[in-house]
Amino acid sequence: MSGALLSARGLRIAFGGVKAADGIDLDIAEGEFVAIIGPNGAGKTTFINMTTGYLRPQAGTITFAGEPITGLQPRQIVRRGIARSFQIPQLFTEHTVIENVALKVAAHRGFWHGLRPLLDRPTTAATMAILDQFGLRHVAEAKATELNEGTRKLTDIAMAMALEPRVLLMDEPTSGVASAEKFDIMDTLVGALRARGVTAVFVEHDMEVVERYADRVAVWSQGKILASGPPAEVLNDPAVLREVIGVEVKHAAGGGHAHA
Amino acid sequence: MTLLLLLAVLDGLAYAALVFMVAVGLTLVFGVLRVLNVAHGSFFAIGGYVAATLGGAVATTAAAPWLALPVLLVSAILVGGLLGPVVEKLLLSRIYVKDHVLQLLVTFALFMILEDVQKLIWGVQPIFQDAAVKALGPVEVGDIVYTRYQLFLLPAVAATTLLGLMWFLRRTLTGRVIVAVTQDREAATAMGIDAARVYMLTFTFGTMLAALGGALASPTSSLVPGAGVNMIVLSFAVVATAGLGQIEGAALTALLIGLGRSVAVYFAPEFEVVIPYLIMVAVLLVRPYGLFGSPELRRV
Amino acid sequence: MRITRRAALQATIAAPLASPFILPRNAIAQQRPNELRLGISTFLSGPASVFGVPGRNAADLLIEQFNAAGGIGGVPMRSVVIDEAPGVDFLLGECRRLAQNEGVDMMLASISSGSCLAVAPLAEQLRMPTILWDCGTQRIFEENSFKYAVRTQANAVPEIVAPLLYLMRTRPDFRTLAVVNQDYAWGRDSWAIWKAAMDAIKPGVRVVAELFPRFGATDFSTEITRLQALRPDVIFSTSWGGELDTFVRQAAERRLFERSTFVLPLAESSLERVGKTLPAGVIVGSRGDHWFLHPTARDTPILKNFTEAYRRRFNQYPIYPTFHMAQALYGMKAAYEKAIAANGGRWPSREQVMDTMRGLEFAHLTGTMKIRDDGQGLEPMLMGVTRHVNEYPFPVLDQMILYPPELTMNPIGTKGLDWVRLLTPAAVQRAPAPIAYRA
Amino acid sequence: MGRNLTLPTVLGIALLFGLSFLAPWLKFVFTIALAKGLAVLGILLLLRAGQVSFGHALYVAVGAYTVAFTRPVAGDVLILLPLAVLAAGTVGVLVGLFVTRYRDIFFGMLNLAFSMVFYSLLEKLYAYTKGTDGITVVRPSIAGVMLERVPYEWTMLCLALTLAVGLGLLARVFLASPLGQALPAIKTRETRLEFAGISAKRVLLVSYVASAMLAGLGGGLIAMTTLHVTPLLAYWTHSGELVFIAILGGGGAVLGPFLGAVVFELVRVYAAAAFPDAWQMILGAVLLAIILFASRGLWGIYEDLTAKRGVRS
Repeated sequence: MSGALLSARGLRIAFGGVKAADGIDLDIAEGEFVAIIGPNGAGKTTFINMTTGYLRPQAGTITFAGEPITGLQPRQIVRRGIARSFQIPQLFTEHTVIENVALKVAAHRGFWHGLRPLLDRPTTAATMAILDQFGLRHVAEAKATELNEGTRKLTDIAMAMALEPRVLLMDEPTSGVASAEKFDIMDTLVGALRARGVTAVFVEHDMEVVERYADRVAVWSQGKILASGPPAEVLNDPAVLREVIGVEVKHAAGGGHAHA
Repeated sequence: MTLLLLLAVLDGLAYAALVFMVAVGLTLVFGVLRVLNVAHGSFFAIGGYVAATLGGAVATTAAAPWLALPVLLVSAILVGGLLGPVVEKLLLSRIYVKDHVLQLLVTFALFMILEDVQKLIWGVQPIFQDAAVKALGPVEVGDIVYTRYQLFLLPAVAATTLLGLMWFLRRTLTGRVIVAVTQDREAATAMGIDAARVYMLTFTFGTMLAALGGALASPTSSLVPGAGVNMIVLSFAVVATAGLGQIEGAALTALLIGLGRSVAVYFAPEFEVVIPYLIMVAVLLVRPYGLFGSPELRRV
Repeated sequence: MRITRRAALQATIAAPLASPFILPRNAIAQQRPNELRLGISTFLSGPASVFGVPGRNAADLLIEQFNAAGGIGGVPMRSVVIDEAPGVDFLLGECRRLAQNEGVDMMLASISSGSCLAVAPLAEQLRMPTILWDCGTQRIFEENSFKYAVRTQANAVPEIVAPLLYLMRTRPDFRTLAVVNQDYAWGRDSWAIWKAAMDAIKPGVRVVAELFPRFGATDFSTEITRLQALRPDVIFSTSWGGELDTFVRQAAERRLFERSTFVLPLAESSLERVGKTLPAGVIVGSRGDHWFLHPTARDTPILKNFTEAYRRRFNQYPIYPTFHMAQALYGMKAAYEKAIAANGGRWPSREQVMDTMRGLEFAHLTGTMKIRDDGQGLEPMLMGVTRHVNEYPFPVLDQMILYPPELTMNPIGTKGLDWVRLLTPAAVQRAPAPIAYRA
Repeated sequence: MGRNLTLPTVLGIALLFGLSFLAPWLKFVFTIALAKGLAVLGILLLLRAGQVSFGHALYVAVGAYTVAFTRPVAGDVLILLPLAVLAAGTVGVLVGLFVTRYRDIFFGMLNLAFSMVFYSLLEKLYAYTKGTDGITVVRPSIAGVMLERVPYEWTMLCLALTLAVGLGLLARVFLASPLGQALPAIKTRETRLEFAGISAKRVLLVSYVASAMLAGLGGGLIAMTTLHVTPLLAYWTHSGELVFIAILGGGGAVLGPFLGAVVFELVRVYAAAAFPDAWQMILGAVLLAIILFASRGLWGIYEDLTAKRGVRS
């Protein structure tokens, strides 16, 4: 617990008998890049949902920077510095890319101040800086519906970053992205995160990505953490291979939604 | 006092039966098509008008008075079978991809058009055809005269409809397909279900139910221009209170409204008009998605 | 000149749009106009079209007849009909259009009292001669005085006092009473008048139920159950249209008529529709001095011809709004003719016509009536009790009494609701003798 | 968004004035239309968030009856109008705190419920409201000046126009602000808004109260123009009419509601004049045609026309 920025203790949640979390303990240190892997339906996304306040754990606590955040509303948790991205990008489909990100920038800078336009000078400048970091400047004026999947993913993460979080939770940042693009996207992404010193947790199915970008891997299976350690070590553990990689070789598309 | 309450219950039941008949069709259509059909009230009125017209013809020619009863059902099937598919194909099928507001307004436009169509066909003079009530005759409860039609037939038809629908939706293949589409349209189409056909079937059936409601109401009340308007608002309240697409919820809500209304007439007549809305607000305060509703599946 | 297709198309679209913007006819023309334009507001949609359409039909028929006979002072009439159903904001816009754009010479305004209350002040400002042809509220001339508005029929006060006097005469011994009125202004107003008058003439009657079902209600079972349990001697209802029909049917099916005496002041308009479902012995009114079998006018050619023509064309017997429209048209014709004569044969100004209206006595389909100096019409009230006869498939009125306005209408300068409190049992005795139905 | 609305606005005002000069009765119709346009502008704010209120006639009626009730004590337009707005705003906060917790059909139906309860109250409280007969409003003074009918009508038209332009501009600024931009976000991804630290409920509540105040203002103007108010103002078909106008005009720009309202009133007048028995059918057919063939409304048609001609500024 000492020095951990984000830590979970004894998290439990079940959906109609399926235990998505069954006594999870997890500590994440400041600046760490942690990958969560595991079979579909293991409860990986549920962990993100609980940490960000979308779901309330049935038991256990989550602390962030030493303070308990269990049971807070998503918007309260966000203000403390935990942001997230989504497996299926959650963009505001009636807005352009720059507006999508600017809404988040405005939200972070204080939303309830007067009637100045959303894209006033300071907000635009801050937004463009983020778009630049994520290589999105060329699509700034494009509608969210006109983007390809990779760009949508990046926009989704850029939106989360606009909140200037200390911790970013990402749900499969490369799923649905053409495999030729995935390293480009991860390079851009990790570069941006490192530049800002953000701690990151990401759920991932692609072992190549995990191996290349994670500092640490936590293996999630049937609501428990099966193993945790550096990628080289964990990904060669036979028990992990049998439990996770064996299933994951096919790289199933669905990935499992949050919950039913 | 107990007697008064019993009487209130008897009156409430008959009214609840009518409300249920109209609201259940609306609920069904909304559950499957996700379109809140304002023209449902027009179908109710047209069902009533057709039943009264046919009933009049039968009453003057036929020898057996009981023939007035099947006429009600025949009218409903006629109205639903003719109007339902036409409206669904020509109007609704073009707007499923559009905004909910636009879908609602399409049916609002249809309602306005049908209002005048009714006027052109049946005129403005109240029309009344009570052969069906006369065929069944009165019955006495204690000292009070009731009609068999209201006391037995209406609740019986409503109960049959409720049970029949529950059986149909749970036990038959078509029913389960409809339920599947109600619960998750995308998943259902992904499974290869012909959603277009399901929509058409459901809408036609919903229209028949509305028309049957109107047909059943016609022997006890006059048909006047604007007869459908009140029914629309009332059944909207029922749908929201019940929870989206909830058949049992519609039944329970109709019962609450029916009983609430007649109890109000006895003890607080001033509140009679607002009873449905009070019930709705109260229910939604406690259960934000309606009596039997659950939150829509939200993907994160 | 070449007209492109596009220009032609534009012109076709623009023409109907442009026509109302033609400058209005000179409103104060004193020379004889080519035609006399009448604006008529009535219900063409919604539940009250039950009255509105027969009223409009009567206007169509009578205007044709008048025109065939040379119109008014040689000038033919033409009507522009507007629907008052959409509400006051729409109606007032339409009235302005008729006055300022269609060059209407006379407005025949409204069935709804709300409409009349809104139209009368506007008429005053527009200097638009207006006849209130059917609305019943007594408030109009009690709370305001209008130069440009008159009413060619009675109002709510006699329409309620007459049935009460009739009930007192036919069934003086009643002790309990229940009311079932529509829950809107007329239902409430008429009950207030009845209650005040009844407390004055026959104090001590117990009101066992005051029921005000929703306007537009279609189900009265609960009300009927209550009435059956309470067994009042008298059931009073000023409902009308589809609701009255429904109430009568549901009450008949459940034998409520066997237990109580019904007083239905507007039921004349429902007789043909409810037929013999309405039993004999029900007290029925017709909102005035008119019925197609009017006791004193039934054999006059003017009424017989009208009823015949009306039936042939609209396949129904005329009901009270038909006669109210006729009174408005006959009253207007009489006023114009009198004003023309007083003007030395020259066409009168609006003001002259309106001045002539005050104190005017005129004949209409079923009798004569007078317009008082405040603009209020003085009209007898026909009351009767239902009876089943073989000649008609619906009940007719028997034991008819024509209550003269002196007995039922408050004098100028008094408020109806205050005046009825001064009524005494003597009023019951002063009524003329009943006239029996003749086959 | 960046489209220049100056030219169409100026043209529109010129047209309204020109027609009112040629046909005096149109002053009244246009004033009513602009007043309804204000209410529809409020509807538009909610539509941006994907929410349809089937009960905004409630606020129109609250505004109108506020004017009717306070006219005997306070006789000036400059007092009556703010009071109407204030009353509608107050009711808007109370109702809004409840209804903004709900979405879609529940939002729509709860609004309907509140408006119908208010409608019933107006009918029931006969002693105070005169029921369906309604209340006659004596013509109020304007800034202390009692005007005759014709100048009064001109002044009301100008007032309505000024308010329409001013509040249209304000609405435009609002819609471009973060708060206004969050409205479509409620429609598309409400949860994401929550994950941005923004309370969707509060965003909606602000817009809801604003829309209630706009409708109250419209209602106040209507009462001072018709000079007679009836409970029918609160009836649900009138709420439907407001939504109808919103769709007819199109939600693309703040001019849409006013364009829609003026066209709606004119179509209704002409339909009723040409076919007194079937004007509803004509209105219905117009609505149907707009939705099926031009679902962005009249403003959308205008945009397409000008875009083709390349007048985009």
